[in-house]
Amino acid sequence: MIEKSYKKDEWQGALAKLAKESRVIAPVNGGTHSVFKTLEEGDVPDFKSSKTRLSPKSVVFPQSERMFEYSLDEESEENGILKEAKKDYAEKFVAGIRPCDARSFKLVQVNFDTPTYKDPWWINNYESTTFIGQACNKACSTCFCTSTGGSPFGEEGLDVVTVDMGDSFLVKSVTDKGEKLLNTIGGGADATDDMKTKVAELEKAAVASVKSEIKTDNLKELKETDLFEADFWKDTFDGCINCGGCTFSCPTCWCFDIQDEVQKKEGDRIRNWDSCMFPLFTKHGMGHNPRDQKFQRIRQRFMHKLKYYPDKYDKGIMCVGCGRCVEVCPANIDIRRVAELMNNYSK
Amino acid sequence: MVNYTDKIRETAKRLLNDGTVDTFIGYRKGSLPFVNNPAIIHNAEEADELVWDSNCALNLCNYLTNRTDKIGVLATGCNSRNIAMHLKENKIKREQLVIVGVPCTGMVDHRAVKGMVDGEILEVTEAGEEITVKGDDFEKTFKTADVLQTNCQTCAHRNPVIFDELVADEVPELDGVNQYADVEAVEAQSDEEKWQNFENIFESCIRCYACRNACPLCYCPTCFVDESKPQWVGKSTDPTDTMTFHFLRAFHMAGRCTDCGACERACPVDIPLRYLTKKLNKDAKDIYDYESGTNVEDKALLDTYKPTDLNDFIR
Amino acid sequence: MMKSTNVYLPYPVKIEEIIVETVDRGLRTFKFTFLNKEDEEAFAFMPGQFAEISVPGYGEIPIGIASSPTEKGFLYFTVQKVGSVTSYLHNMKEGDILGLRGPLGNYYPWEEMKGKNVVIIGGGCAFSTLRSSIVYMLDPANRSDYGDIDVVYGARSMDHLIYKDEIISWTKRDDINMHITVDAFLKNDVKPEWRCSQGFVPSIVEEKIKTGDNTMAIVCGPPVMIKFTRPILQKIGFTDENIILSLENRMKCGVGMCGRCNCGSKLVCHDGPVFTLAELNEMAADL
Amino acid sequence: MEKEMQEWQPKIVAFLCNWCTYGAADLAGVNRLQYPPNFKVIRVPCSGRISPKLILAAFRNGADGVWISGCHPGDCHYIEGNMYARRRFTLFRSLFKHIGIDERRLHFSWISAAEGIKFAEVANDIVKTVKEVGPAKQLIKEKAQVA
Repeated sequence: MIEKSYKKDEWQGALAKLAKESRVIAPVNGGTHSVFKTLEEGDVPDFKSSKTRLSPKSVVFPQSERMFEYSLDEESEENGILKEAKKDYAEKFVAGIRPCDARSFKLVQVNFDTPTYKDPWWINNYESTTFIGQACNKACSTCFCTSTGGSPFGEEGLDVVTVDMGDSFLVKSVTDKGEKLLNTIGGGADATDDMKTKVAELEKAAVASVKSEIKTDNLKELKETDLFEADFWKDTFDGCINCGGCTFSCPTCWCFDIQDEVQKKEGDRIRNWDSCMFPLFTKHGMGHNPRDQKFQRIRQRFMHKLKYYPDKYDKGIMCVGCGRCVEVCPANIDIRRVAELMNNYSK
Repeated sequence: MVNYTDKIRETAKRLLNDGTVDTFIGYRKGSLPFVNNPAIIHNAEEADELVWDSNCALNLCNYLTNRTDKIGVLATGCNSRNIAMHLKENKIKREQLVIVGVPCTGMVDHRAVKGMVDGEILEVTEAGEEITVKGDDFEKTFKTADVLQTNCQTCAHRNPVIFDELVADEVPELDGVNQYADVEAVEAQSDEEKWQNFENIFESCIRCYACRNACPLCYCPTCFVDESKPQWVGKSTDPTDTMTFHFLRAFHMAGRCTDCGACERACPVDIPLRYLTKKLNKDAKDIYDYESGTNVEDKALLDTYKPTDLNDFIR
Repeated sequence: MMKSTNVYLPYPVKIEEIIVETVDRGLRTFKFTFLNKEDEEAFAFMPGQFAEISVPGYGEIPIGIASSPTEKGFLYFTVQKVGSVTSYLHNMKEGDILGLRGPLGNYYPWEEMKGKNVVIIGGGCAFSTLRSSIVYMLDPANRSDYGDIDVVYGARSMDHLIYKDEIISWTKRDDINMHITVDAFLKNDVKPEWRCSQGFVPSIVEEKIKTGDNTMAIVCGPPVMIKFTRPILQKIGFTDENIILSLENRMKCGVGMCGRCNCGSKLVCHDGPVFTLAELNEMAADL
Repeated sequence: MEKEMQEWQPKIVAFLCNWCTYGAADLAGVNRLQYPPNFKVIRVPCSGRISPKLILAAFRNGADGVWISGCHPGDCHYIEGNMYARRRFTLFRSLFKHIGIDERRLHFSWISAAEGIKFAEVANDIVKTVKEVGPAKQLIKEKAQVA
């Protein structure tokens, strides 16, 4: 493990240098929010604002991703034969990712990297990415990572973690991948014991700054079918307008759709993010839709996150407590409130 | 407008208690500053949860489409125009509705306010014509009129156009504002500039369809983006597909959009969606002297014609 | 299990033959052969599984495999013309190339059924995986593993019965009891020389199936048929563990990743499509 | 370059009403009137049938211009289809302009089945105009720009 201290300028400079050679994705100020983007000449990463508008899940799982290409030219020998689209899996770096977002990849991994089936694109993308995390010194009012199993200083899913110490960053490697990166970057000064003590203090303060929580302690005991049939689903969530804002901004929502597109004689098979909020998500070809009603779709989203996922994988809830869905929702459907209703439910 | 709250609760209670309505639709305090939670309540006890302030921007007309019960609904100027459009388009019957009119002085643009302070806003309080925002280490007061949503700044119908009762006296309509100054500015631009605007504006779209779903008039059972035979628009984030979606969505609003701003408010990536619909509104006004939803009797703009309609662009 | 390196990459297959099953031409059975011999070996399946038929330019559809693993060298899929993919598929010609991805999902519990009687109950076009099962059990190598086989199969009319020739040949065998029924005989239907009753599937089940002892029932058909057959099977004496159902839901990936086909915490494509009624009772299912 | 432009022929999708302009096109043919072959004609039952989706679909698939032609006001086979269409086209054209696409790519006309000469004239003029504007570059759906 390497633990070093970098002056802020030095660290930014090191990242800028890294960005010249490889793809570095970091939050950049984009007006009202900062957004993750690939650093280009002149971009200055914004390590101050705590939450980007959208999570960086698209780095590993792009919103639209070409899977296969094919020709529909009847003259051609290759007519109708699918070929894998060419991909660039060169090493890339995500800097300034918050512990909650980094942890989300670990929660999503169990879906794409299973004992029976492997999703090649997700896995290749994930494995070629090095995550340089930025610990949160202070939580936002909508953050509740500590009650989902994470922490503002959490290291799960990170290769390197950095802590803002005022005028410098304390940089620590978590994995071998991270150690390799820090060796390449070089520079910095060895971390002193004073610094380590200060980090511990900062961590304590950061954890204490998380004021909000999600209550899910009872959910394990409750029966899936009982919760499913609970009466609050129908009554409480009339306000939802079924936009996909929550699912698209959520770092742990992974559902996708597969679409074929043809331009002239060239075809593409593309996968796109999909959302359980859309009626089309489950509509059968025959016209029947098992989740025809708004409340059924809401129920699916929250049951999946808070009940099905924890029961199936035993990794806790499928939520890292970033609070983005709470902020984005135009109708103020708040996952903390939904969890409370579910948690307090008794038959 | 905060002083409407008591009257609204009282009205809701009365209507629910005497059985005039089965359901009352209003707002309840949200869990975050600047957001209220639409409340669809069925009994008088819940009426005490209802509130009114300058954050009631999600259009309640969304919840009326195809309902069959008797409903009391709060309606500001733009909301009432949406109700009028619903009545015109037979999405609900007039006798089902008790429209409780709310004279409105505009809704606060939370993005603008957030941009004016340094730090996270934890609390918003409203008193009289002012709002005060508080964070960990700051407190700032704004005149509500200075931080209104852009559509509210130039609103032409602040008072409900149809209602059964009002919760307060009508407010004065805005005087001497040019509703379409921004559209005029764009009209003066070259084609290249216009195209550039169009590309830039919709570049960040994530195709979550929040704009469509937040719009009270987007109620088609199957939206054209979801149609598969034929498939009009691709579903990826390809820029051409995104632009096609927004162009067609806007066009479906022609002669219907009431400029309520629900689409912009709902957009998670701050796209100024009214860029297109406002142009259509302006054309409707300029060419046909038509404003959507200002009354129930008129037919919708594209549902009628005059033999003398503009013809000079047709050979 | 799929052996291909990329789980989304279909094997290329050729349409060898197209059989029009019904008079309204809404149902066709496609006979596919693999272009590459090694793909065929990789595609080892059991009756009850499905595959994604991949039509380039249109998309993929999950369809139950209608042929049996005992039939070598080809695969059958019976497809109803419904949406854009199936409509295009119905317009394809013999010799056309498309893709096939699978086998996917689980299958009927063949091990558990060994030594037991089997009742197969099917309705309409959902008979495909049941055909696969019957052919599998009737194979001389497997027949002795199972006790009495009863088949109750119903369709709207004579015209809507699929695999008619095969069904007729089975009615003549003595190692399987066929109970074919149609909802109604139409005016110009010629009454077949083989026995075909008139009535809905549940009532035929009640009439023909005598006991649920040491018997497992495989039920596959439209929801309404399942709904009314269920209580009858329970009345006859089938336990929920012995009633086997095959579910269907909208699917995209077929390998448990795209997230839409779940019933509670179970994914129909990956943990299913075959569930016992006992399992289904414990699932939070939007159906 | 100049020469290339001279040789470039625009692709124009023409939605022609079955009851009038389509007949006019026939008549122009029968009368051996000269008009350019740049049109892909799609016969529609009425100009009122034209949805903005169809116009955009033409542009998305690479049309350089779109021409919609129906019956003169008052002559609609369905009494008033073209009157509704007229309002729709007015607004469509305006919004089209607003996003920065040259309005000279969009053409509308009323041509009755007897007006073979007008058909040929308008057709010639449309090709000339669209040629002036040049090949379309906007809103064309090409291979998806995705990851």
